[in-house]
Amino acid sequence: MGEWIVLVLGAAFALLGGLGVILLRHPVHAALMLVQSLFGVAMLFVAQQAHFLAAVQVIVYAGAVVVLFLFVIMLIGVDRAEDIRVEPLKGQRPLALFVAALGLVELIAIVAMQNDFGGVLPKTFEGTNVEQVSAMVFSDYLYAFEITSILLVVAVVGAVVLARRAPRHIDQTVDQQIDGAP
Amino acid sequence: MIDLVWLIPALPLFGFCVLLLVGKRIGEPLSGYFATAMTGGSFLFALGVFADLVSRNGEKRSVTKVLFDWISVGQLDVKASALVDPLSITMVLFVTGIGTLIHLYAVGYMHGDPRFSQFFTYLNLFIFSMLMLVLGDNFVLMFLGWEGVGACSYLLISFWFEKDSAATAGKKAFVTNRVGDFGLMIGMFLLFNATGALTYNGVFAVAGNGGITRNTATAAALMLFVGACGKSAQLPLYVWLPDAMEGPTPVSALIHAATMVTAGVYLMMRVAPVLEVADPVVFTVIAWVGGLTALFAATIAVAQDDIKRILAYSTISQLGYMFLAIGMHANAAAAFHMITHAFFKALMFLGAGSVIHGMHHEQNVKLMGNIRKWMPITFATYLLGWLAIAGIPPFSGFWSKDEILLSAYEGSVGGAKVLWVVGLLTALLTAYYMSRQVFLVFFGKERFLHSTTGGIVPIHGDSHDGNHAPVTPHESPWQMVLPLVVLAGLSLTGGVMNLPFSKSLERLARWLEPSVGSHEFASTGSTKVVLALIAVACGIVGIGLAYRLWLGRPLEANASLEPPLLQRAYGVDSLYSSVIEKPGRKLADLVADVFDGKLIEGVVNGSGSIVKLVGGNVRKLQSGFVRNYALMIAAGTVALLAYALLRAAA
Amino acid sequence: MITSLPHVLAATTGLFASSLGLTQADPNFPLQVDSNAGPTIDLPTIDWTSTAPILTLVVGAFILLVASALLRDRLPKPFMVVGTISTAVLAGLFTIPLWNRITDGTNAPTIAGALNVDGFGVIASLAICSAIVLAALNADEFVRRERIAHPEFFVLMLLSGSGGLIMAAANDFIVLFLGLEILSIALYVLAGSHVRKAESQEAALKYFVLGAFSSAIFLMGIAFTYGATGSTNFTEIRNSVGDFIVFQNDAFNIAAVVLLIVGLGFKVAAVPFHMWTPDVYQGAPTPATGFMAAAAKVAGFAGLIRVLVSALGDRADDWRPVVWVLAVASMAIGSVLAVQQHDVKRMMAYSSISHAGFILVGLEASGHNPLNPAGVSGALFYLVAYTFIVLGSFTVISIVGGRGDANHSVDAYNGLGRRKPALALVFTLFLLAQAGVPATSGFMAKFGVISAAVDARSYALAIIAMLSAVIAASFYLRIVMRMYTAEPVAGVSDGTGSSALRIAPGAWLALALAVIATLLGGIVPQVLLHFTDRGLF
Amino acid sequence: MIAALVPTLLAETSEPQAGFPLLSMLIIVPTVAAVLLSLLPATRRELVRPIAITASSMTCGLSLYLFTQFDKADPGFQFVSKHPWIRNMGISWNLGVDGISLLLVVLTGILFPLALIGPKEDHDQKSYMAWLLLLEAGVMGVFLSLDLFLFFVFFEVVLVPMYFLINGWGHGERKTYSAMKFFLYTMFGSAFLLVATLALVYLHRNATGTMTFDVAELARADFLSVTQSRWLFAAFALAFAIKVPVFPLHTWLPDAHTDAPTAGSVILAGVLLKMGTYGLIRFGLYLFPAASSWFAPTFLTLGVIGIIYGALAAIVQKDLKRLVAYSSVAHLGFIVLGTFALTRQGLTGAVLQSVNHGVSTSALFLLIGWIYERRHTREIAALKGLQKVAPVMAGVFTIVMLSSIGVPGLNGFAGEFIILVGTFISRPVFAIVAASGVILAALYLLWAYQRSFHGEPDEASLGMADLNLRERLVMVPLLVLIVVMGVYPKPFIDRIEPSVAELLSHTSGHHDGGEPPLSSGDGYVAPTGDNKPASSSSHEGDQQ
Amino acid sequence: MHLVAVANPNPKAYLFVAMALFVLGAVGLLSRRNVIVMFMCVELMLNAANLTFVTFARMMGDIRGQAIVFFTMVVAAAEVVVGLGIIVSIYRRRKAVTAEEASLLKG
Repeated sequence: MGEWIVLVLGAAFALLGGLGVILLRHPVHAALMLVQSLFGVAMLFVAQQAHFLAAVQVIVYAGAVVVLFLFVIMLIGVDRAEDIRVEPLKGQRPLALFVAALGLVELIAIVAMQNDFGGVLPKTFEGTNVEQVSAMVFSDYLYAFEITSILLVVAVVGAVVLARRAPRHIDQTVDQQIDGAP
Repeated sequence: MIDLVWLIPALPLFGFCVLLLVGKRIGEPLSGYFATAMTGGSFLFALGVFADLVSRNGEKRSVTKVLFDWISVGQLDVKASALVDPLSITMVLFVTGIGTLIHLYAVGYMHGDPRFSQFFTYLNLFIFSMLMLVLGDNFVLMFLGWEGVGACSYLLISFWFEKDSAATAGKKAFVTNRVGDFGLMIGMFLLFNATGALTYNGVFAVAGNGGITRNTATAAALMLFVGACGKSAQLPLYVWLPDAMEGPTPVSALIHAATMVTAGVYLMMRVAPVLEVADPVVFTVIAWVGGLTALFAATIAVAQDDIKRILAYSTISQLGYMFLAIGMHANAAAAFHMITHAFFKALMFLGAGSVIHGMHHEQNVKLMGNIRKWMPITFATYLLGWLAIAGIPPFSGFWSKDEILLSAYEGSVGGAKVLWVVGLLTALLTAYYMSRQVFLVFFGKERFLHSTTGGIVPIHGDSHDGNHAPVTPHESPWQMVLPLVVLAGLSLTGGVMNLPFSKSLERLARWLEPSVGSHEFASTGSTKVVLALIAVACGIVGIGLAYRLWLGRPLEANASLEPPLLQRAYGVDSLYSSVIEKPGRKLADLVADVFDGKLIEGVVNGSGSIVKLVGGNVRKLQSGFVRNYALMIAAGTVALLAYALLRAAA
Repeated sequence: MITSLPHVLAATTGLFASSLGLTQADPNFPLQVDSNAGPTIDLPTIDWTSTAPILTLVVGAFILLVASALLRDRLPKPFMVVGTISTAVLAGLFTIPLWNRITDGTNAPTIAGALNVDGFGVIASLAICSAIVLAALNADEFVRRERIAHPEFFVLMLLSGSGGLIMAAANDFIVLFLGLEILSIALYVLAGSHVRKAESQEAALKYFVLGAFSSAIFLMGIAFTYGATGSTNFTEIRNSVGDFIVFQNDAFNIAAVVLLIVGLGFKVAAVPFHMWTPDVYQGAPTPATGFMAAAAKVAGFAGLIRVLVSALGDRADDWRPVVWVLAVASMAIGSVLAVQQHDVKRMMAYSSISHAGFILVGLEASGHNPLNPAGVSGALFYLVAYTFIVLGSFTVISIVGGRGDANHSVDAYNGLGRRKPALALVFTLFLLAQAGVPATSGFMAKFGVISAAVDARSYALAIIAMLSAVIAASFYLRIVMRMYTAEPVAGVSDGTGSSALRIAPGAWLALALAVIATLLGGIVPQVLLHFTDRGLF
Repeated sequence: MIAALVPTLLAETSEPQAGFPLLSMLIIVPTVAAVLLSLLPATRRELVRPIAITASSMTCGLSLYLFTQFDKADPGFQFVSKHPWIRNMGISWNLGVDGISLLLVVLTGILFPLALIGPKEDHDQKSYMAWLLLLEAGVMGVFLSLDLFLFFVFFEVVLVPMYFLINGWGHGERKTYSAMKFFLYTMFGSAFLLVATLALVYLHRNATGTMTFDVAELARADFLSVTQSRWLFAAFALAFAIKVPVFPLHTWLPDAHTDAPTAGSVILAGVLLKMGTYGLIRFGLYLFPAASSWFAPTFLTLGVIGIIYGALAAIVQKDLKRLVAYSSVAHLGFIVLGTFALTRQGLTGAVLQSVNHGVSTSALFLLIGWIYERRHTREIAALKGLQKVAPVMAGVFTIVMLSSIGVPGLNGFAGEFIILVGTFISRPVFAIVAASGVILAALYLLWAYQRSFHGEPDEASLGMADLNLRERLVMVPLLVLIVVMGVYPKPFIDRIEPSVAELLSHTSGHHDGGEPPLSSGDGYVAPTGDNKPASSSSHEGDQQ
Repeated sequence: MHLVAVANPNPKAYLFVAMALFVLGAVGLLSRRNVIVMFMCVELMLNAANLTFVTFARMMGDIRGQAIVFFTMVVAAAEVVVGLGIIVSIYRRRKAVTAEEASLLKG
């Protein structure tokens, strides 16, 4: 019964948060709703005994990632609220809704068609969740873990390349630069 | 001597090659004499071969001489080989004989022409082709000659290609002949298909032992006859011959009177064994086509003003006689008339040429008159030719025409008697229009004299000296006169070849019998005499009529005798033009512009356009808006998920 | 980055040590876990050899990054390019022992089943390394000219390449996904690296948004697969006989497959997941486009083939129709739209979509029962051939593009045959190769996939492929025609202004390599076929 | 599931071949020369022509040597040169020549030097010559290949130089369009050719276990079902029909011809079209005997339509080259007719006529090219009275024209006649209709000749020069061939016929039920009796 | 058995939530114009996938599903870094953050 409650709450958090993300016109509000949604998902993690992940979800996701979002939103101006009633692309929204609705129906149908599991856990985990996860990460997924480092390096280098303020002469025209170059 | 038969065509071929390569350097008149010598030499060899053949007895008078394999694929085995037999050697003799004379004549006639040597190049090639036509022992070699003479005819008719009319006439001759050739080819194929052979002997051997069904034989015979109609200018393919008169006169004499046009007759005689197997209706067809052509052309001839056109229609008419004879199974009579006709018609053409030459290329008989005063020899020889064609005894034409009429009278084909009457009528008309021509040209007033200058102002063609000052008619040089005299002699005496008085005097018929078969006349002597008298009477009536009308009264009074319908030759040319040429052109336009240009090209280019069109529309999806792209991805995903559901359900 | 650096450095040290044969890799190095504190972590043995090429690229990238950061102005001009090329070549050399394993028949999944360096992986790796070499040669002059962040461009290329190598060798969905992300994220940045060009940034944005979207779908696909098979490991998935499987209704399994196809189909630019391609190709700096076209295509297909054939080969009947449709749509749409283009880079983008269709033909051919190795072999050959052709083409395009990387209208090629006959001839070769004219590797590539399709009796697909090649030929020829017969347009192709062409030695070298590869692939294809025939099986 | 591939040997140990690799040289010499030319520095332009002419003359000499060394008694492939190329696919460098290809090879050898020398020097000789030589290598390869893969490669390779020749050196505003059309049209056909080739090879492998592209081996085994062989034949035939071109796939030809440079037209008409007819015989008939007899009525009909249609369209053409192009459609109709008559005569005639048409039409295109060089127009209406100012040209034109019309004694007749005989034996109705095309041929050619050569020359024609020495010398070999092949075709027929007979005896072994069997060995059927339906009934003979 | 079923929800329920979240994210991506919000929507989708992993992990009693989520989070973080970097870079030039403003390239 307890799980039911967590489930309903978590789902409500997650889905309402998601709705908020797509419906609130102000990006800052959207970001906050994203936090709510992520928190809801974290609750669902907890409900499924993924405690470590729930923690990471809150700390990394809601903590770091959304902060990053907010930071950028602030950087480029909070006042840029979007009028979500305006849709410049003709037919985009109805089509999107149609496609999404169809997709949802399909996905639900696909899941619903499966055997009923009855909520029984066939196996239980040994040890603490963190231990379990770490054992997995450092055994089966050791290589994956190693290469996440590459991913992060790429992200950092990429961010540097993209966000680095260009040297002043970059505002010159191309030809000027080339002519002026030694 | 027979072994040397290949030298007969080889000499003109050699002449052709030499003239082709160095003719221009040899120049005038040497190239002309050279060509004449080649043809003459070939005539001499022919005489030798003839003598050899005569010295053999009947069975051995057919000799095949193989030179090399020509076209040989599987059963199709065509050799370059000559069949020396009475028919072929007879043809060879008169082709080379008359050919030599006309070569000589041409040396004079073509004097001063800038393409003098070229003319003789063509003439020699023509002689070679004609010899291949008659000497070949198989249909294909005959076809080689057949097409070769056609090509030479084309080249020679359009010899003066600067004139559009000459160029057109040459083309017309070739194309019309091709229609006939089509028939000839089909005929050949039918025979080959039925017999597996293309040699005469091979085909006839199968035909002789019943190897060809009647239907095949009939079809083959009719198709071959189509070919003959084309070459020999019979209805309905005769239209090219009158136009062919655009060629130099020696060409008209040689090709379009004496030799080439008789090829059709030769062909029908040659394939006699096949005709025998065929349904008799074939003979009826041949006889009627021949008879009708004879009459038809004769009626046109009465209203023509061009001296050569009159002769041209006359030629068509006379060729009609020959086919009439073949239709009546009288091959020897046809051959007889073919030879005598070659004599007198060549004579008349050459005479006409002489007149034209003397008149500085004036051809309208209405603008002539009293030429006998200026060109006595030409006049004298022309007279002989006239009497011969008019059927006045004892000139050669009388004998041969009489035999044809006799065969028609006795003939067994449907409507033979009618054809006999047609023949008589034609004889009358022939006498009439030839007399008209003679009277207009040689008698009466000198209508050509220009009132102020006292001479002729050349109206067209080249005057030899390029000087347009008035000139007067003159007799031709000896090179032209000599052949006239020789041919006049032959026209006078040609009948000797085949006199009907006794079997032994029917030399030609007996000579040709191994090749073309025999034909016994049933009529008794008295019937023959009566018939001959009727024919002669027709001739005399014709001459008399012409005398009354054309010498006895002013020309203007005779306008009604030349109705426009006849002058326009019944309008057949324009009929053909509107029935065949114009729709043909329309069809060609339709094919090229509409069908090819629009339909097929439309499909081809259309497929390109469709690609562009589709591309243009699909391209609009690529709107540049990232959310549209995402939508596309989403839609694709949803579609694939639907596939997943459907496939799982299935 | 901070957390990961020690691992990498440790790994790097180990790599060098092992590759020099100095020390034996310690299986438990470096993370020994106290057995009292929970379950024992059974650290897998690190098979350094199998990961050596990947590590080489990464380490090379780090060295270059650090060196350039520390010694920025003191480094000789060609340092970056030489370093990049050496790294890539070294990485390529490290595949030799891997190939020896394959010939010995001793290759097997290693590092806890994370990697499986089979023939397919080796060849795809080599193709990506080649792509790095050629793209670097081309980029050297370009980045200097266009003032693009110089060291980072090369570093990102190397890192992106390492992602591609990971995908090529992956034997686990997570490894594959991470490889994909490494590759993609680096490519997003490369696409946007021309920071002064709005087009470049727009390209990066579009690529990123759509890439992230498709990654999410791909991840969901992995989740479904995990749910369906109970594993993310290809070997286990292949061997799963049902005892793991949670969901047994086929709809779920097929849904997993199609979601994976969407994610990877996006990467290889298959219709209808192709929409980013033209915009990104056009907007990205040309050398980056060339690299993207080659490396992303190879890596994407490596992933696709790994997933569909290695892991989900048993489900071939489910995915084959999907691949069929994608192949046909890609070939048709790619060809038809390319005809419409006026921008050469855009045209090449559509052409690359069409090529993706062709490679999918090979994949479709392999998806018959029993699995047809010829299809994979054909696709692999195609990928290798395409790598050289497309990089050669983009090298020419970046030369013609001139200053500002702007001169990409087809008009720019007018009269190139007279201005730069050698360049025009080389480009002609590449275009003809793309059109599939014999004596070029492009022909053998098409031949390979068509042959496989026919072998699998996919006649209709084979014919559609060949017909779309006909349409495609028309736009390749259009460029060729412009080079040789059209009149130059003032300022665009008359040799003045930005159309004045300078060809750097590096670009010549790149062209020469691409030409040699293209011709050899067409004339002595058996050399490459010998390798590709050992693709996956 | 994971099938281990049998490891294949990479080592290319070529089997030792005795003697001089004559056939390979025919391909290698022009290729090497082409490469040499393209590498030639721009400063040595004066070497371009000598190199090109030497190379093509060498090839010509080799091909003539081949002709003399060819054993006419041997119907099989001679001078076979076989080296494995891509072993695991059974692909090899497999060249050989038999009676069917011999003459085409020789024709190629002869025409190329003439096409190189014939036209006046154009700009940028270097790449022009290089492309031409490459083209020669490709064409040689097509005629010599006994390996389907190799054949396809050469078949495709040929497109490229031709495309460049038309596009780069062609005349006319639409040359780009024409070149593109040529390329795409042919490629369209190749699409089906490649797929069918592969299908054939794989079906063969599935049946016999050996993967091979060797034509002889594929033909030997009898492994195709009726349906399979029909489909495959249809695909092969489509590719070749486009190349021939067979109506209604011909519309690329007039465009390509009109806009190609003279040498291009010469080669296009002379040998490129023959790749189609050759393909139909070598691959269509040889590989799919039963299917080809099943399809024969279709092709006969198309051939006959082509004959009439091409001729009709030619009549109203205003451009001399277009006219000759449409005449080619008609002439190739004859070749198709002969091929699908499936008789010894028909096939022999088809091969012979391929050569004949090559000779005559090349000569025509050269002549038209020279007219164009002098007058810068090919509009019939713009030309007049050329015969008077250029009698030698007119004479040569006349001979060539008569040959094209099919006047006996010249080459055109021999081929046409044999074809018609061969067709009449098996399909009289088609032969009859086809023969009527002979009439039209005379019409359009003579009419065009009359309009451009006859009459008084107009202003523009007056100054026109006659053929110069070079041009005359170029014409000599063609004229000699025209006459020799017309007067004494035996040496040629003798070399063709055994191979044709062999082919037919091969095909007669295969036919599916319900079809009229092919005439075996010899087309002629009834030596003793007239068991053929008479002509009246033979008209219905083919309607069934 | 029945009671247990009532006591604990069927794990499929989590899946339904995940699916809904996934589609929600997709809808947002398709219909929001602000690029930053679009990124947030991608995060929603990734979270949906994570939830799916965790759910399956639990259903199978297999910890790997959870380990995977760990990596996914790293990926998400990396993506966000670069994505925001791109936005910043664009914003520097054009002061624009709606997706429609980036439409120079099309056709």
